[in-house]
Amino acid sequence: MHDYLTHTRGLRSWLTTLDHKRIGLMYLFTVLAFFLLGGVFALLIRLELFGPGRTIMDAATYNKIFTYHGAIMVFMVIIPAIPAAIGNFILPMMLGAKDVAFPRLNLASYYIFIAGALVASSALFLRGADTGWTFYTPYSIRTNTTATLVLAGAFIMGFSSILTGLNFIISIHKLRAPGLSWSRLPLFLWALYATSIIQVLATPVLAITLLLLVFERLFRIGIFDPAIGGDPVLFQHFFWFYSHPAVYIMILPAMGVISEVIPVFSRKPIFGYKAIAYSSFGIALVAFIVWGHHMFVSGQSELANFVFSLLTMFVAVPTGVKVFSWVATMYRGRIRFNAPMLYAFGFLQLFTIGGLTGVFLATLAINVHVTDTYFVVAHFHYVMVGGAIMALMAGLHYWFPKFWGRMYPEGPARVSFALLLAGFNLTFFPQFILGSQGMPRRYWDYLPEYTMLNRVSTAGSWFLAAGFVYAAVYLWRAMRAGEPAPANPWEANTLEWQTASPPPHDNFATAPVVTDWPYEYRDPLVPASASRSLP
Amino acid sequence: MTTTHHHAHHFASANDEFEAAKQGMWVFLVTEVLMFGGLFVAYGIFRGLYPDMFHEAHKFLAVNMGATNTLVLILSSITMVLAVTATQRGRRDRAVLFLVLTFLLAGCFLVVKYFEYAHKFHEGLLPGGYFVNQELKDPKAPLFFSLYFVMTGLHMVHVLVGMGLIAWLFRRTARGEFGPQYYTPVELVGFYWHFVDLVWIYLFPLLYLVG
Amino acid sequence: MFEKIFNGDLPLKGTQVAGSWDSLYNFLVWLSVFFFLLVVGGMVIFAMKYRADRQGAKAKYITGSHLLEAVWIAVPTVLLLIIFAWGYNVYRTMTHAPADAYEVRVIGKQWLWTFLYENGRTTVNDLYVPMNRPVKLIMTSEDVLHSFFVPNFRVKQDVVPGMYTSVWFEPTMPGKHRIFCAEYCGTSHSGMIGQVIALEAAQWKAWSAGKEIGPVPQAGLELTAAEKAHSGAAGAVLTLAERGAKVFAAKGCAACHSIDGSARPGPTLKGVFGHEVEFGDGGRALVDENYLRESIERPQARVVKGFQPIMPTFQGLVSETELSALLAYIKSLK
Amino acid sequence: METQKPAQESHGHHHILSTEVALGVGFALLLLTGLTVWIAGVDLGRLNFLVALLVASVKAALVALFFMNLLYDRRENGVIFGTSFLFLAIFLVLTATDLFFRGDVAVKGPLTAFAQSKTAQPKVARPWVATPLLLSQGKMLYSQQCVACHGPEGKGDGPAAGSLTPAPRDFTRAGGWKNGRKPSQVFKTLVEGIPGSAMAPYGTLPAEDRWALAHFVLSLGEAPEADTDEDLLKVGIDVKGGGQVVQEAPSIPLEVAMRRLTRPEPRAAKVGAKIEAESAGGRLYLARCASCHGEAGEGAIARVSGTLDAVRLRTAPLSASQAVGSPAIFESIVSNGLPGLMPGLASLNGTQLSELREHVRKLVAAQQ
Repeated sequence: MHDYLTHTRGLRSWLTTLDHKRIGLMYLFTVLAFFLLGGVFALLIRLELFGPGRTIMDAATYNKIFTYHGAIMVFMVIIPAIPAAIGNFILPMMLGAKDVAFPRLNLASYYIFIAGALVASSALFLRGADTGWTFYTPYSIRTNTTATLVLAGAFIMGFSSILTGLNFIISIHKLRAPGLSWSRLPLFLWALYATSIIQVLATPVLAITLLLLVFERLFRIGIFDPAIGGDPVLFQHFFWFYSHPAVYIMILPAMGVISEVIPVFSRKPIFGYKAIAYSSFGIALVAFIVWGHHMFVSGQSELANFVFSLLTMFVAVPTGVKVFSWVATMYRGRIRFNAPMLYAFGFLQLFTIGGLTGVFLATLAINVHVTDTYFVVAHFHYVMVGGAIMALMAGLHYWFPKFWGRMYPEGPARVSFALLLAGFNLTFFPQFILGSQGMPRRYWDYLPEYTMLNRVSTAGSWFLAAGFVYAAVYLWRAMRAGEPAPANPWEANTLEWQTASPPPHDNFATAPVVTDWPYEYRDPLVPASASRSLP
Repeated sequence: MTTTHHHAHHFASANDEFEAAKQGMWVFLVTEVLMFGGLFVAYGIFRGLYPDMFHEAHKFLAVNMGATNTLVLILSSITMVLAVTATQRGRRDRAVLFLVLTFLLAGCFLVVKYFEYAHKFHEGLLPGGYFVNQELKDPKAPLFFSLYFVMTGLHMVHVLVGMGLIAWLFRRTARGEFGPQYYTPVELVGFYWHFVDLVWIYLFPLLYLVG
Repeated sequence: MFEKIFNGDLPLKGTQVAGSWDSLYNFLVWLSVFFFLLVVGGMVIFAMKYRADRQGAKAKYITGSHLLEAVWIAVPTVLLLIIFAWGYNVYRTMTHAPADAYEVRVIGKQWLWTFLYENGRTTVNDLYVPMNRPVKLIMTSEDVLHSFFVPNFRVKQDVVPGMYTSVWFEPTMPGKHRIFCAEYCGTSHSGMIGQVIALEAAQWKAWSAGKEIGPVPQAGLELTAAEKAHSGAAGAVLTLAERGAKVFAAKGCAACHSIDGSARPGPTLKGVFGHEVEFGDGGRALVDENYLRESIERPQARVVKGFQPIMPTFQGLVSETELSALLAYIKSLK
Repeated sequence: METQKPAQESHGHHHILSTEVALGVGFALLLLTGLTVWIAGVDLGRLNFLVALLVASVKAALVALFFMNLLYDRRENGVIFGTSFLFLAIFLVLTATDLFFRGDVAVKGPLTAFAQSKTAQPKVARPWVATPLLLSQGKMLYSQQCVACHGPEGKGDGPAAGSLTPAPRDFTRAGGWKNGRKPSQVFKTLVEGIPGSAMAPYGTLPAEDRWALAHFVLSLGEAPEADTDEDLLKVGIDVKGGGQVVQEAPSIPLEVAMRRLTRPEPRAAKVGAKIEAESAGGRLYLARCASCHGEAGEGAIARVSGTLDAVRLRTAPLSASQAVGSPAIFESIVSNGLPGLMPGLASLNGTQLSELREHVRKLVAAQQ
């Protein structure tokens, strides 16, 4: 019986495939390639900041490098990473379906993503872009770099995100296996459902914002240009109305992966399934009413500061519920230290710091001093790299057998985890202190008193890079020559583990029927046949 | 000669496929609402900040042309509905006729729009930095025309795409691919066209009438 | 241990408000440490205690407890509301300037700060303010977004073109306090650094009257040996070129013009005096005093080939004496 | 790729909108459109906006419920479509909490004016001595006043120069200066103009501006000889007596100046029907007058000079001037011009003047 990898051969079969699994892998490799590129720019930034004054590049180049780092990491890596790469592969299988609702649209989304990525990165070979990934006006209107290309690229990639979200919503609505009611939906699908709602509701506003900015640069329409009577703060409202929900597009799928990994490796049902499911949905809604906390010192009215600070406090509650539930899941469990679980520990440690410093930034008075400094840079790296990228690594290892039908080596996985965790903390924790001491962000040169902490941070970035490179090496080797993996190596209950590894082209030999709650883990190992109504 | 349609293998039945496609279209229309919505928010904010400028500037818009365009679009919505219902009832000839009518009405909308824009260009009522009209002295007036051109321009692009879709529908209906058993694309293009009309129903009063 | 890392390294308390800010900051730090230990500590303990490889390990079938969930929803909500209220309270005192504040107008422009005082004086990058008296800055920008940030005063506010924004502070610590630009504004965003110079009553009166005042130490530090030497040797007047060097630094010329030939947004001044320069439109001119005066007062008149016409005019910002000192300094750059 | 299914199943029974309902709803929409256009005419003040929005929403609801089948469709789709408007409202309301409530300091006053007023321009004590400041002032004034005839580089090749005899002075060449090339002599030219040529007197400009222009104009050619004290005395400057300007050149009467100042910025009149320039007067007009008055006599021609944005010539539309009525006034103005405003065409004879007036009257008629 051929599996989806050997079902048909040749490049053409991959490039014109409608199989959600192959499209998922194509997304994965594209995203990882851009992650490498973005990572190289990150290392260049840290190298330049090794010491005050000019280290390896001048100010204009530095401004372009941190713009590329930001734009690539946000639009080309972290937004598509878990939803499009892992989500495309796993969602239909978890639903017990043969494919997503609109396979052709799924392939079109991938090619739209590639087109957008090419348009945006073509700027690298021209005059580049030095506006920062936030494109604040009026500087983004004045700069004579080719920022228009990056804007057009991001505009196109936005549609890939919208169409993926649309595909997932309809698939979850219409393609659930018989017996798979909403209350038996795995938490990874709840997370992807909430993410898709955000993608569909927020990304169009990014599309119109980027379109208006392109018109500003080309036709001087003046809506955001103070020289012609527009208001630059209005641009920030438009931009952050998308970009704050976008950070939840990044973190919700990561939370979904963690909600799958922890119960499996604790051999214990997830603690508070309903609470986690509803908090995913809650975060998706609250995400849309808090964007103003990015603009407390931007000249926003005091009433808006009051309203946004109060509303932002309510975002922390559902996030806290999730973190506490995960830790409670481990209580009285039987915990195995496989790589996915290690990365889940990494996620918990880093995301907790990220989340708590988020409360600092939500508090009006504190925000005034620490915003636009390295405190904010550290905060969002803890939440994005510590959260989304750690969860991506957890997901890659957890579903590695299902992707390739081979096992990854546990030893090297532990080494790379240690490197990543140590490297990350060494890189970004000093930046909290730099920020509280008042070192502003996006500085090419800094005063001598900040040198020591910047040196530590740069050293940390080398460990972080080493960790990722080492992981890439052993995963690539395991992908080709790892020892064969059984259908369900982790004895998990979700549907994708009830079929072969790697799965056949049509996912399931016989259409699956769901009889039970997916987190029905008991000890000693009782097959999940005893059907029970929902707890 | 009517070809038969077979639903995709991963759907349980043709009805599931139809319902999924329809809901997918509704989700797409949500994204369109929010895309145009961004412009309406900009309109709302600037109108709130400079109400008298808006009132002064909207007098320079050709209300008669706007009104005719509204009537044209509503008529095209009616003909589109009749085309969809004709296809659902299997009356292929009526469907083809109404699709042609819808296409022509859309063309008429574009022609009126062309004259309107030409008139604006001639009067120097151009967006933002290129505004050189003399009568309208308010320093913020260029913003009104920036909004006017971006909103009606984006809407015009959607009308153009709509005409392409209607032509595509016309070709397939003429070939008999649609009938009472399978009319999903016809209904979905109908939704899209009604949405384009719906946006204009808001654009016309907000820009032309009350300004 | 956390005390040193978090609190010890906060910037100096340049104002009253900075004190109340720091107490809220420390409260949040300790709260976060507590929750961090609760979560990550719990995780590590559970991971060790319930390891799979200890014999007789059996997972207990628990799917949730409504009581626990209620607790960890209610407690954080209450805590967060407290934090919000405290934060908003401190924020109000930080942003509502007292009515009798001494007003200074600030204009941010690409890569330097200009301060316009009530007595008509204007300074670049150096903001002179009286001690123990509220000062209100009314700010705007001439080109792109900037952000006026003084870490010692815990004060930050974007400077938006087309709109006035304001900050206020009442310095309680004499000396120089760093000003940063905290909103990305282009090539020399990191070079846009100034200083608030808080003067004692006597020095303030002298400065307002336009007299020269002695050197002012960095805030929180005593006068360094070099600065003392300068003031001690008040008798030995600096050479014109040395005074020009001070003006060159103070007026922010260093932000765009290098003196060692390295590439900067503006042409380098190393060995430029007495040589010919070529302009964008092909014209050429000998660099003499007149050309330098014109480039300083009306830089847009003739722009050197290969450079953007972005230099702001210093008309009225550079007095005659400063100009002559500057010209002497540029002449000395071989 | 779709596997073959034996039987052709229809996708079940779905509600099909009856033609009557379709036409009925369509008619209602047309009616409501007429209603909203009519109501807009009635001035209800603030209410107009709300009424227009209400009518539009009713029409939108009709389209969505009937034409888009939401009324008969599954509730899900309606909920999905509804949420989009909910999130749009959130976006508008929360953005409004900022934009409409910006408090105390966010004053929207004229900012640049404030910046300049503080840094007052220092007064020039001795304007007759060339200084870089005066030169740059001169360059600014030159680009506003003189570029039309003397051209951007001062070679006398300006857009309006074609129709002038004698041709405007080429400043870059040393020869041919009627009054001489000393600053005081150029200053005199500016005060009195060159009678018999298109060079009008610029008495209306303040003395300092005239000096600035003189210095700038001379800087375009070789360096001029310096003024002696007598030269300066000729233009009324007693150098030894403290350098005060003794007597001011004859300036235009006060009320004329006031009328000039109070007259609103001249605006280009509506362009009348195109008049073919086949008549002799038409050709003469196009050759000698159109460059300032505009081909259709609409005036205020945009002239892009040295500075960035367009500078408008201060020519009023022909229809606004009373001179066209009586031939005598018309001919006197055209032949010897208006001081500081319009160069005279001394070389035209009687018949050319009457043909020109005929053509101008046609232009004015077209503008009415």
